[in-house]
Amino acid sequence: MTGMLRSPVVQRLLKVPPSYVVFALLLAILWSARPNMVNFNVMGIFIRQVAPLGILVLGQLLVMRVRSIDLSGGGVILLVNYFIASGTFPGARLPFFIALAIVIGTLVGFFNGWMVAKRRVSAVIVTLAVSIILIGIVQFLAGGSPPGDVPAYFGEIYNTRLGSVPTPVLFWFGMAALMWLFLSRTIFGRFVTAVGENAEAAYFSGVPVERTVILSHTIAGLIAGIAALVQTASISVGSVRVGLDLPIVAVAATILGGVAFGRGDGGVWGPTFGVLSFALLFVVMTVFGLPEPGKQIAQGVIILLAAVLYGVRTAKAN
Amino acid sequence: PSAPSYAADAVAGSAIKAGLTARAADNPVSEPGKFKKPCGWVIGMSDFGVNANTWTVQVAHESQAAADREKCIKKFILLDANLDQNKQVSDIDDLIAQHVDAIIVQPVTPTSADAAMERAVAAGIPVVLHTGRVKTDAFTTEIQGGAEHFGKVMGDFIVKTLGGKGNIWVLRGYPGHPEDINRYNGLVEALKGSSIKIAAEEYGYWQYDKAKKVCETLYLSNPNVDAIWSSGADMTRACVDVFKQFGAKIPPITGEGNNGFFGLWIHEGFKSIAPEYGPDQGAAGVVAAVDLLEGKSLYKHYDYNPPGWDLDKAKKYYRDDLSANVWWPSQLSEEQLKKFYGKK
Amino acid sequence: MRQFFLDIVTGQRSRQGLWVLPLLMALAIVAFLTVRTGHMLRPDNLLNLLAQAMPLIITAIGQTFVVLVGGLDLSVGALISFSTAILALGGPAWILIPAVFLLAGLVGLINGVAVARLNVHPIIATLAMQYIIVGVTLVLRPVAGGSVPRVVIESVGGTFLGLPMQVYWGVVVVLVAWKLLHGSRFGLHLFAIGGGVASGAEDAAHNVGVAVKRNVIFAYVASACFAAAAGIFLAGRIVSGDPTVGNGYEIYAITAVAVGGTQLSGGIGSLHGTIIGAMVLALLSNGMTLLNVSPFVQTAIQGGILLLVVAMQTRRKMGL
Amino acid sequence: MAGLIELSDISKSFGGSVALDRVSLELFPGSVHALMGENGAGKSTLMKILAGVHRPDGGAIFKNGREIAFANPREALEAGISTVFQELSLLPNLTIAENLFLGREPLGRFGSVDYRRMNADTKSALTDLGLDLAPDTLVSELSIAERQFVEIAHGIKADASVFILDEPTAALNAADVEILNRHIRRLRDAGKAIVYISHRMDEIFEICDAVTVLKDGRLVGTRPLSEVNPASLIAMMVGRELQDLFPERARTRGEVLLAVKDFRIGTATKPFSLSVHAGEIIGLAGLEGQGQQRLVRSLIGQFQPFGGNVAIKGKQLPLPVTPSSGVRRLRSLGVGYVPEDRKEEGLFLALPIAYNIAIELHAECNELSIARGYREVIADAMARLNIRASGASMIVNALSGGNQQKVLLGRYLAADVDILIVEEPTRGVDVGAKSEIYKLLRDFADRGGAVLVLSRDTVEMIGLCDRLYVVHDNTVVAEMPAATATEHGILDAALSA
Ligand SMILES: Nc1ncnc2c1ncn2[C@@H]1O[C@H](COP(=O)(O)OP(=O)(O)OP(=O)(O)O)[C@@H](O)[C@H]1O
Ligand SMILES: Nc1ncnc2c1ncn2[C@@H]1O[C@H](COP(=O)(O)OP(=O)(O)OP(=O)(O)O)[C@@H](O)[C@H]1O
Ligand SMILES: [Mg+2]
Ligand SMILES: [Mg+2]
Repeated sequence: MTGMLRSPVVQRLLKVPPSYVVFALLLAILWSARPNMVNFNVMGIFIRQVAPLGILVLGQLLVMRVRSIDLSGGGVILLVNYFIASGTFPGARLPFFIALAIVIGTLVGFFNGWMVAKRRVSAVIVTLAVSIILIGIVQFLAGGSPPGDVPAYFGEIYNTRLGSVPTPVLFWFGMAALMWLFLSRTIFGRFVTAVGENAEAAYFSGVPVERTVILSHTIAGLIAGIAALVQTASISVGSVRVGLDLPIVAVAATILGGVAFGRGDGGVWGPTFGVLSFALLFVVMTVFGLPEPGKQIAQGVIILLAAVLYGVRTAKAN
Repeated sequence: PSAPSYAADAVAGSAIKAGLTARAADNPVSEPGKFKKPCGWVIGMSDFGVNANTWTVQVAHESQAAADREKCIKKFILLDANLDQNKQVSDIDDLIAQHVDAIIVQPVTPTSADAAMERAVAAGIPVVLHTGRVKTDAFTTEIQGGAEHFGKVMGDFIVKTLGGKGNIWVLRGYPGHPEDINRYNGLVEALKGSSIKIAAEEYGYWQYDKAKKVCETLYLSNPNVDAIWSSGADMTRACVDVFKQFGAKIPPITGEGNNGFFGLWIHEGFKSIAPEYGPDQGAAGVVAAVDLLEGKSLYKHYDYNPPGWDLDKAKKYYRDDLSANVWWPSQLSEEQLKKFYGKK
Repeated sequence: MRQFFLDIVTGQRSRQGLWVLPLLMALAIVAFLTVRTGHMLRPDNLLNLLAQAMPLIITAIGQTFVVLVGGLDLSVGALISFSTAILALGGPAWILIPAVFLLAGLVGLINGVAVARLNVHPIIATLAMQYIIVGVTLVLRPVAGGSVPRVVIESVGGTFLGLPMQVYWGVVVVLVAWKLLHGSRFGLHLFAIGGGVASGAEDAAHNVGVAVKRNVIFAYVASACFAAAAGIFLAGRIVSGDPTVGNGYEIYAITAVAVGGTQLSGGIGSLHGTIIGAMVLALLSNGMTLLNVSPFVQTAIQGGILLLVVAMQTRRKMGL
Repeated sequence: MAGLIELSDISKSFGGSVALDRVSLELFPGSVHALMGENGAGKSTLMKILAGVHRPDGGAIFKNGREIAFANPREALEAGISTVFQELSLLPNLTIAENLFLGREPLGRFGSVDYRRMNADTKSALTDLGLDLAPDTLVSELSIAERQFVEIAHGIKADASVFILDEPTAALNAADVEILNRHIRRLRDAGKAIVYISHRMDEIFEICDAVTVLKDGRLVGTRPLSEVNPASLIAMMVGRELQDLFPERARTRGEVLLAVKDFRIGTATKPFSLSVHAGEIIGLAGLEGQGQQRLVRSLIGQFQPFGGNVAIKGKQLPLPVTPSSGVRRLRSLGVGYVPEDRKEEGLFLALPIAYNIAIELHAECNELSIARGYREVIADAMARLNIRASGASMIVNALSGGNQQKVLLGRYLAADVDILIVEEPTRGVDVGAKSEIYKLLRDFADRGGAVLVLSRDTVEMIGLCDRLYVVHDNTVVAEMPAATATEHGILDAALSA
């Protein structure tokens, strides 16, 4: 019995992040209630709905693995969205906007990383303050010129498919695979693990700790810029406000996926399934026509139960 | 109570803003000259949230522009509660402490500003209330576009279009928000007596992306819908885009007086109605405050319950050269419209 | 001597965190506003400022308890709305007020048990709880309204012995929190537990016999009860129950705690730091009002100053 | 005489691996009982069971003949069992006094903590241990030896009848050990039962009355100390006689690999120079806390020197070194730096052995390059260091203290460096492993490497090194060949400077 418990397969199974469990459960519920919806075409569209969040989470999990956090994603998305929707850059075309989003994201990420790693300030507050500033910049600009429509080609690209899979979904999964390879195969991935586990020990092992943190934040910023492009493509209008819940939801999806501050048990796919779970949760609740309060309560209870299950299992395993 | 003799001289609604009427019954008027003050006024406005969405942005612009037009206003103080009830109380208290000559209030919720407004009235400051009803009657005059009316105009349109029967989706705004509840109540009122059924009721938070998720999910779950009642803002456009994306026929769907929506409506030609809820109510609030300070007498209640706009009226207002997020009707000058909303 | 001041400013050789810099910052803002507007130090503005800051101060103080043990409580905003909804149900205050604390205590207990005994990450446990409370509140009170007991309204807006009630609220809350945090074994044990979490010596406190789990649970109960108190204060101020009034308070509270020099990884921080942090946020908001800054630039300026305050709070170790 | 505590047939396994297999032990009042065995033999596990940290899988614990069981450490404390754990477990954000009284703080009026009494009691406890520290100093401000003392003060302050000291002297020097011994004798004379775990033979013979030896989780035997001698004890532990603890010294030496010139590590300290040649093991000796560590840590930028220059393999090291990249800078010049505090600065406790060893090799590569597995290198290091583990994928946290130390050393021996700077090479390591480590360091030097060692164990310094520099008051005051050095000579040189 104990021997079986110690077998690597069982150990791994015990550590399956809650996101997979929730996802499987919801899929089963949906399948029994609306079998016709469980197919590639329909699911593709549901998954596309959370592609921006899914992409954002790829950056979030990276910074969380080095014991940091990035709450500035919302601000980056809002600013990029504003620039695209406001006509601030007359005559600009897609390549320009892509470059702009990447530059904004990377700069913001680098700044975050620099403040966290070099200045050693609180990651929560610095990224929150950066987000507030970015939102503030949009509000300032919008005071002079409120945003309007997003150019039509964004929506057109967003609606394309490859085979039966929507392009944004493919793009997201492609990025996730890239991140997975990046973390599991490269030296940088080792550094991330080292810094997350024990920054001091990482330093004495010759790991460039500050550089790793800065780079993680910079990549997270870049990813936020890309998420901003996808988010903008998914909506055809500009806005002046962004929910503070976006980064928090990203953090929650990451943790449900088994990645916590300094720990990376869920890899890249755990958090990705965390996002997919949120997508399915929304679909299932909408399909069942739950009233809003019921939706909120059900959402809370499901997340809590899944986390409790996981928590109790990991506590036993240790 | 019997109307005072000076009631006949009270300012008519249309003098404040097109489409306003003084409420017929139980509508006292303010004493002429009660708030009269020499030129050089300081007017304070407690805005519920300037940066909540593009409509609220425009309300701020309309208010400021109206204040700028009035030479006698020395200073116009716009305080932004940023959707925080608690901050609004402080904002109003602050305006009282600054001894402003008049206070305009856009309440965050029907009750949150009540106590502060009572303090303002007690301090002898005229209080103009607009775009949001309150529970207290501690204000001098109010200009209220009825949210129920707004919802009912849309509901009536649906009942008429469907001939009194069919399945509809209901897209609501922000859960717990009074505007959402009241618009919804208007719908319920309109549906009374018809055999229209609400097949689905979801919250889209008045946001494009959330509404789009809702509509996509509803469509994929069950595409049979006869009409859609949308609580306004960007949700209508999101839902129309969903139907376009699936290549499906766009069902009758309610809209709002937004330039982007008008463009879509004109272009796609689906059946719709746009209830009117102009951001120029912001200007109306300033005009009312000015009237009071000039010593004119105002009714306590002005209603803003205009009929909905049809496609022809929308075509008249639609401006291809302006961006999507200008809301109609507006009192901004051509110059300002171009400055804020001109497509570059 | 020089070292002494250096230590205080850098927050070293102390577990109170970097509260001196935000204090200086707050004083600088006050000085600036006094010079620029003349309104700043007027009693009515000070009272207004205190009243506006009070719910945040109370919530943030509660948040300090859980942050000290390396946790977070994201459910406090929802709990504030929930408390106002309960108070506005109609009924005598002597039933409603204890009921609010009881229910909040229960919420805190669930949060705490989930985190301490069931091994759930605090962000997940309290976020899930936030969803649940939001839902329940919407059922209780779908839209703002209801009637709040007179006592509550008077206890917020009235005066007693010539002093505005806010002052008493402040004194009581601070005394209770001080006693719990800095004047009892419980508080010391919270620091010990948090120090263990932050330094990776999770078992250390347990091994010398500190009731780790029980204390962590108490920390969440405390956080919830302070949020309930903030809800009562807000209900008195807006004279109604309101399902959205607490929106965003969790983020502001965490921000206030962190600005006050408390480290989110646990074990380092203080009550006065949190109060200073909340005051900095309130002053930023009040300052914008006093200076009559356009709402279109307020957010950017507030963010900028916040960044400035934070940028000065350089710590020895990286972290949240 | 009746036993105060009797551990009877205690078994414990973690997952599938057996840490203790039916071990019995009896403790008597007024006696000091040594517990010995190789790293990973099960000493700490047995004591953690007695301290209520672990629950035994089988067997029973009796106190005064009555069976007892502890659900948690608090219950053990309440039953009068006080422990100094092997892994330092002080809370860095609390003061010394708070740490000492944690869990049993005296309460004053209105239930607040009575700081005055706590600080006064702490002051006297510290003075007893010969420490001049303010009770309200944060533990994070203390040196590792000071922390160890605070830990000891914590363990022997309690009003207990049984005291467990699990390697209390691992971070102490000889003088400090003497202070500790005085206290142990005092406790013994007061009729307490004491368990003393240490890998230092001389301490055992100095203070203990009986010894129990464990091997691979099994009881080898219990003997009165008068019946054993070091050689027979080692034979009981290791299963064979140990030839020589220390390997032969260097016969030749090559060119200078590390040269420190006119170095000043304080504003007002005397400049000094030292050099380490290829093939040499050099030690920095002297009293505790005289700047030995400050000296080497200046090389990685943790302290900023005030003057002088450093040459590594003939190349100048630009000073000052930036603290954030000091270790990397040295590494790029072929220097490996082994830190003292394996738990905080050394190991990734939650990660596998393989990861811990390979990280140093990975750190040399470009971030974007593919990480190699280094399977052979890791297996080789584990074999050479005789690391007791179920495999390279075992989590380091589950290793015994001594094996953890070997993993740490393995990391730097696996890396391809020419110069090793080692702080406390054998902290908490058993005799057998010690001799292994000494051999490995000597091999490294013989292959043309240079080693600079810091150790609190003077005997080790004399036995292992070729030359010693005596450090006092932040400067080098003497240089001597290790072969002729004595403990007395070193002390003399330090104090007469
Ligand atoms: N190392 C351990 N291994 C297994 N179980 C443990 C361990 N440490 C504690 N426990 C279990 O967890 C329980 C709670 O631990 P702890 O003493 O830290 O919490 P507590 O707050 O003191 O609990 P209580 O409130 O019940 O006293 C203990 O009663 C014990 O059963
Ligand atoms: N928490 C744990 N999980 C798994 N294995 C463990 C755990 N603690 C100890 N072990 C294993 O139990 C065995 C005994 O370890 P223990 O710490 O008792 O050794 P020790 O005799 O104290 O050694 P040292 O002299 O190195 O301190 C070792 O093989 C160790 O790997
Ligand atoms: Mg207990
Ligand atoms: Mg041990």
